[in-house]
Amino acid sequence: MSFGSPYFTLPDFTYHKPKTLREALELLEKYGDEAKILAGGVGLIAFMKERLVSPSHVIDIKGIPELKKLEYRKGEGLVIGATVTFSELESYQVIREKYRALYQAVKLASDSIIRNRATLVGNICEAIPWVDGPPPLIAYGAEVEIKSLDKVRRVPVAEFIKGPVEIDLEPGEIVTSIHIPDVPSGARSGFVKFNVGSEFALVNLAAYLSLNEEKKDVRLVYGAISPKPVRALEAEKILSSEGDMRTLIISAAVKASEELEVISDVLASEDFRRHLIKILTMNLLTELVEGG
Amino acid sequence: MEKLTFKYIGKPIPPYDGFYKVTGTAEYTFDIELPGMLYAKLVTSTVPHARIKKIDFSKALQIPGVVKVVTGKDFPYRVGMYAGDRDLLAIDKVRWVGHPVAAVIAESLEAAEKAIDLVDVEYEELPAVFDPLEALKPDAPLIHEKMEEYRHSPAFNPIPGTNIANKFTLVRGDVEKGFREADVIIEEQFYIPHVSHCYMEVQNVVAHYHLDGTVEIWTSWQNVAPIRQIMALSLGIPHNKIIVRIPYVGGGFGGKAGLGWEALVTILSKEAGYRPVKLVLSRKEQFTVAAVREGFYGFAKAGFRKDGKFIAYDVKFILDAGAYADYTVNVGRAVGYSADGCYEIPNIRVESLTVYTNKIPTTALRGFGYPESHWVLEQIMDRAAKKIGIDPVEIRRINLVKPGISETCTGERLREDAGNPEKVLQTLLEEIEWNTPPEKLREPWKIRSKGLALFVKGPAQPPNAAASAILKFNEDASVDLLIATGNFGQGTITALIQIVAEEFGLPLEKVRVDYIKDTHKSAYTWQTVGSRGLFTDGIAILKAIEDAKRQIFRVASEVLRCPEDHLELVDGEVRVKGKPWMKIPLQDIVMGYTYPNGNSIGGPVIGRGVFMSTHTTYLDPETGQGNPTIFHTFGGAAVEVEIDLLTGEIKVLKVVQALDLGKVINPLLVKQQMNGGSLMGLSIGLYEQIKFDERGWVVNPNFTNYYLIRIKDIPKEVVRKTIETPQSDGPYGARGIGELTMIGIAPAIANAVYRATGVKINQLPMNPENLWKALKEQRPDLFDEALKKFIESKKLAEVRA
Amino acid sequence: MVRKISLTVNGYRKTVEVKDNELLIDVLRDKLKIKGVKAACWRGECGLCTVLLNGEPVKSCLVLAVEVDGSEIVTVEGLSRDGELTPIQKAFIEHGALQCGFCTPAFVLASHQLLLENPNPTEEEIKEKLSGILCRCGTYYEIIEAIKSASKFYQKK
Amino acid sequence: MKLEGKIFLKSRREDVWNFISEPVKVIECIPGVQEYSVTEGKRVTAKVKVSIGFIKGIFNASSNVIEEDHENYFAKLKLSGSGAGSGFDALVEVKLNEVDSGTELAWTANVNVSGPLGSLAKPMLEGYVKKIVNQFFDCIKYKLTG
Repeated sequence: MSFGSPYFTLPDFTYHKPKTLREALELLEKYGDEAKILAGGVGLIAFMKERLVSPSHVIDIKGIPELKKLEYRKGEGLVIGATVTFSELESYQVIREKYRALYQAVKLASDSIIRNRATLVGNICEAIPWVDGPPPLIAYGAEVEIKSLDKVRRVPVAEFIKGPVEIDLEPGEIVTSIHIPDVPSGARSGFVKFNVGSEFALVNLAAYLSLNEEKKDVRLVYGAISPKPVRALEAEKILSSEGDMRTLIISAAVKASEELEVISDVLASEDFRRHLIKILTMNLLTELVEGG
Repeated sequence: MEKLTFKYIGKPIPPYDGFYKVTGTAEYTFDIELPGMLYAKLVTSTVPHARIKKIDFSKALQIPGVVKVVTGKDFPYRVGMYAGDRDLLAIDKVRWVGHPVAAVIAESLEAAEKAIDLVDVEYEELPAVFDPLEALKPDAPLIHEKMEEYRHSPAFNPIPGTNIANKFTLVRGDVEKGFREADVIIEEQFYIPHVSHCYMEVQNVVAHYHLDGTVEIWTSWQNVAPIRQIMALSLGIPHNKIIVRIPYVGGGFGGKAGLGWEALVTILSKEAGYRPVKLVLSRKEQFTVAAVREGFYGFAKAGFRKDGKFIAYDVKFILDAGAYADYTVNVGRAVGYSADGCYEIPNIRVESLTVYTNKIPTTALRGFGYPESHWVLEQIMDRAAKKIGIDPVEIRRINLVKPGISETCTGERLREDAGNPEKVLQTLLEEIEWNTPPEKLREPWKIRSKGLALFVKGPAQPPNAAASAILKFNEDASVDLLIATGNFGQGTITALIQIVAEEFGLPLEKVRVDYIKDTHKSAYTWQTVGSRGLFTDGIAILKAIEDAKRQIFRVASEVLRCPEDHLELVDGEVRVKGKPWMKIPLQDIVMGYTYPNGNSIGGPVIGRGVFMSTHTTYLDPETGQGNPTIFHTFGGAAVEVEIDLLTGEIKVLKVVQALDLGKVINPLLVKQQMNGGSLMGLSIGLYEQIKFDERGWVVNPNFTNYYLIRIKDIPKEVVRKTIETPQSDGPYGARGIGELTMIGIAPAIANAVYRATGVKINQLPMNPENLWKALKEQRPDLFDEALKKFIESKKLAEVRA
Repeated sequence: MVRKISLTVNGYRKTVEVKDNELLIDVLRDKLKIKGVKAACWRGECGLCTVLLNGEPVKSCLVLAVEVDGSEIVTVEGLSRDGELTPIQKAFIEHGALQCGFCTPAFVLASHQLLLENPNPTEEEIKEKLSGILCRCGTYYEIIEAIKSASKFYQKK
Repeated sequence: MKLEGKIFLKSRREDVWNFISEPVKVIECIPGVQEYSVTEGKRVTAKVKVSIGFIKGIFNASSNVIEEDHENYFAKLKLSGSGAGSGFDALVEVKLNEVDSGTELAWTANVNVSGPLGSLAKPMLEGYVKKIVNQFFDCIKYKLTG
């Protein structure tokens, strides 16, 4: 019994490097919850060092070609495979152009050396409340594709993340990719992160606005403020109502800062987070409106 | 020293060890492996205050590779530099979450790490106290029951039966009378949280206890001498049987002074059958097990006349020293006697209490109490100025000490050549363009402002802290300089090499200082701390040079048949002054001179020199009067900041520092110190804080949640100015610099915020949440106005409030 | 489980026996005795264990040794193999872009790689690429100066 | 975090008291307990497997009886332990009240969690602790009354 986790070494495990998805799934089937998936390793290895997880089997999926997929198809959207790194996303032109919120979140996540290894799928599978990957994905209405030996299913990212370190994934299953719907032309999105004096966000926010004549589609997703990223539905309603966007921003920002459940933790108090929600919402929406 | 032009002194010579560092060949303790070496790992307490009832390590011993498990019961030693309160492993009682209770020694790190999880410690919990103000109450749990048995240095005043590890008092003039005469009184409370040194190389030690009783130690530490001294006194090993070696060191910042884990690992080596043992702390252990900078409260009352004269200062400092206060008692003393900063205050009363709590132990950190005393004082100056209605610069001018005339609060008359604080202030004003109002921004919810702070610092050391140097010549007239000055990044050794090369007229490459400091091979120096290295060891070296020159000239005078005082050393040759054709190359003398017939005179030249402070004293225990320090370096910092009133974020755009260094031996090294100190000051000022939960656990023991300034966060501009008012007894007139560069940053930022907004931030760090809170409490109107401006400028008509 | 992996380290082919749970940093430092790779946090925050893995900077405390089987690794020791310091190493010395030196190998390596890819980086690009490495001594200004001054030598290449 | 609850047991108060005063019987009801030993003074040490989300760790836990007041059917226990880099402690009070046709067991627990678990998963810890406590008392109920 010792205070903290002063560990340099990892617990014992057996390393597997399957060459096909089927092989990986068979290993997962065989070892159940004794197995953990290794992609970038940034989360898993750090968790193992803290002894938060001590799997007996580690399955490295970097050798599986189909998980490297990074592809955009007009009308269908973007597919991001499980081993695609943040750095690869950063240099993918389509993301920079069409998926601004994701692009900005990717650029602001951790540091450039970590981004060379870290994967977006790993980022959402860790389900740590303060990270930057999930809010834009939820704002775009992205889904994860999950495979096991006998079935394939798709779950919206918003539901996939159930809470801190808790995701909708059964033993034997693996997240193979993220699917982001195509964004209509004229839609705008953006991401802000407030993390002065911290690597993690105190509050982060992804916003998506599609202002077609027939229907306003507005999504505001906040991270780091609660056990899992949340949408400010009431604030979205205000922004979707009749009238010039500019005149709605303040009341939406105020609403967002009031309607959500917000936690206090080591990074910030509840009060300060509510304040930041208001300011960041105001800033980001103004920027999006001005940018158009 | 009367030379006017120098070949090396004052030149930007790159660090002498740069080659080894850029190639990865510089060897740190971290890199050292000895044959047959074992690894140690600490089992640490999970409770803040408890009696140890039982330690069961039978299961740990079953892990293959585990050699031994050792507990504190077997080694009832108390060690320490000043308070002498520290145990090696917990004896009977644990005093904080993280207190080492046992050590596992194993053939591999992996085995040791597996084993520590299997050591079962049974505790009987005791009431714990985490706040020093609580710990001072009469019914507070007592953390050290047997304080009277600790062997403490005579400079300190512990109070057994309480949690007070040291009580420092200073009285000068009549403070009550001063307040009666004051027109303006400022009363404020200040706070600074615990911060960690965060040197990049974690504390680590290799020790080998040999069967013959000799101990060899390799350690990542600042100084060799105190390790040997403390170990000899506490463990009873003779001095000459302890060999302490320090190779390259990955940063110190005061956190590697005094004694570290060397005594413990030495004992582990003996227990493991006389095999070498290595202990490496993890970063988490650096935040929770090793010592950090203390938490600090300042309660200040200051009285000014309406003409701006500072006439009464009554201040109480309370230091949260944690479970062990060994080094912090001296910080408590330094914070006390530096309370007056660079001002003349006729009536002053200081009480500084170093108090035990059930938190992580504490120690020195760059600045040693001065950043704390100046955090209080320099903000008081601005508050008073505002209340009186004069400029912050004006109030400083009125009260600034005058070298040669003024006395400090310890009653020390400042020497005439102590420095030029007035010029420091003037330089700051010019560089920060004090009288030019800051730019108005296109984003009107953000404001810019300028602030400044002055400071002074001298080494906090015992009055008899000595230094020495040995110079020995090789056959080719190259020089080995044997000194113990620590080399953990400050660059001092490069400057010391410049001195030797300059004085002998040798190329720099001909002067070698071994990177390893060694109690056995290096000349003695007390410690490399408190910005003293260049001053004390520099003087010792100059004396050693004089000594060697005497020997050289004696021989040369015989050979050249010319009186010694007609000789000079130029470009590696001894020449007769005015007759440069009459000369002998140095290499013909340094091993003794041989005449053509074989007759020889002289012999190998070895120079020796010492530094001993002759005017420093202990301070009077009742009044704090005396001479505590060997020099005072004056300096100032000014900043321009941008404050976002909506988020509470402070961005520092420009930093100006001005220091009176007496003489700049190497401007490149000075630049490094000034840039580095500015960044460390910013990091501690804006971001850093060790946070504890209600059970005394550190909740942010990593660099994700304990944020250090990164390259992306640096201010756009840092301006460095040096002033050279030589101090006659310093090497070439130089004074120390290392810690100075951090002291003024935080108060200058706070003053800039206060100047523009009137918002007082009495607590560090000045992070967005703390500024937002202060703004909300003190100036809610400013926030409302900023929001209004935002809405206006973005044309966001408000629908609902 | 123990297995043999092959890798190229600083231009030399190596075969090492590693355990599945061994980290790249430990194999480099303890088995291959490449001590220029340092560490200060062991969890990906400080960046002192940065090495080039197939030409890309990664933090070797978060990489398993078995993962790099067949890969090419470069550490600071691999930079001056032709008997001369690289321009960036010279610039670090000349500009005093080092104090205690413990973070220096990582900064030198990452700066060198940055200049190879982008011989004329802006200050923003330098900060972006190096923000994952910590220096407590605060040599960031000098590091930026060193990179800018070495930049001309990389443009010629 | 403070938790409290009451359970109703269709057993005589004396029987309940005897049952819960027997550490071995109680321990086996702790969810995830893997091995345990009882030492003098009813001190119990146990290894407990804990999983919160995908965090899985073995906790070394111990419990000490601080107060045992048979006359008033009141007991106070201190539980503490650590694992997964984190620590917890809990002060648990149990009081047995006689009610119609059985016994009411009223308990309160003051639980603290420190370390990564405490900061990472605090928002969901409460739910988790509640779940464990409920499982624990369900088990006691089952063992006492079948």
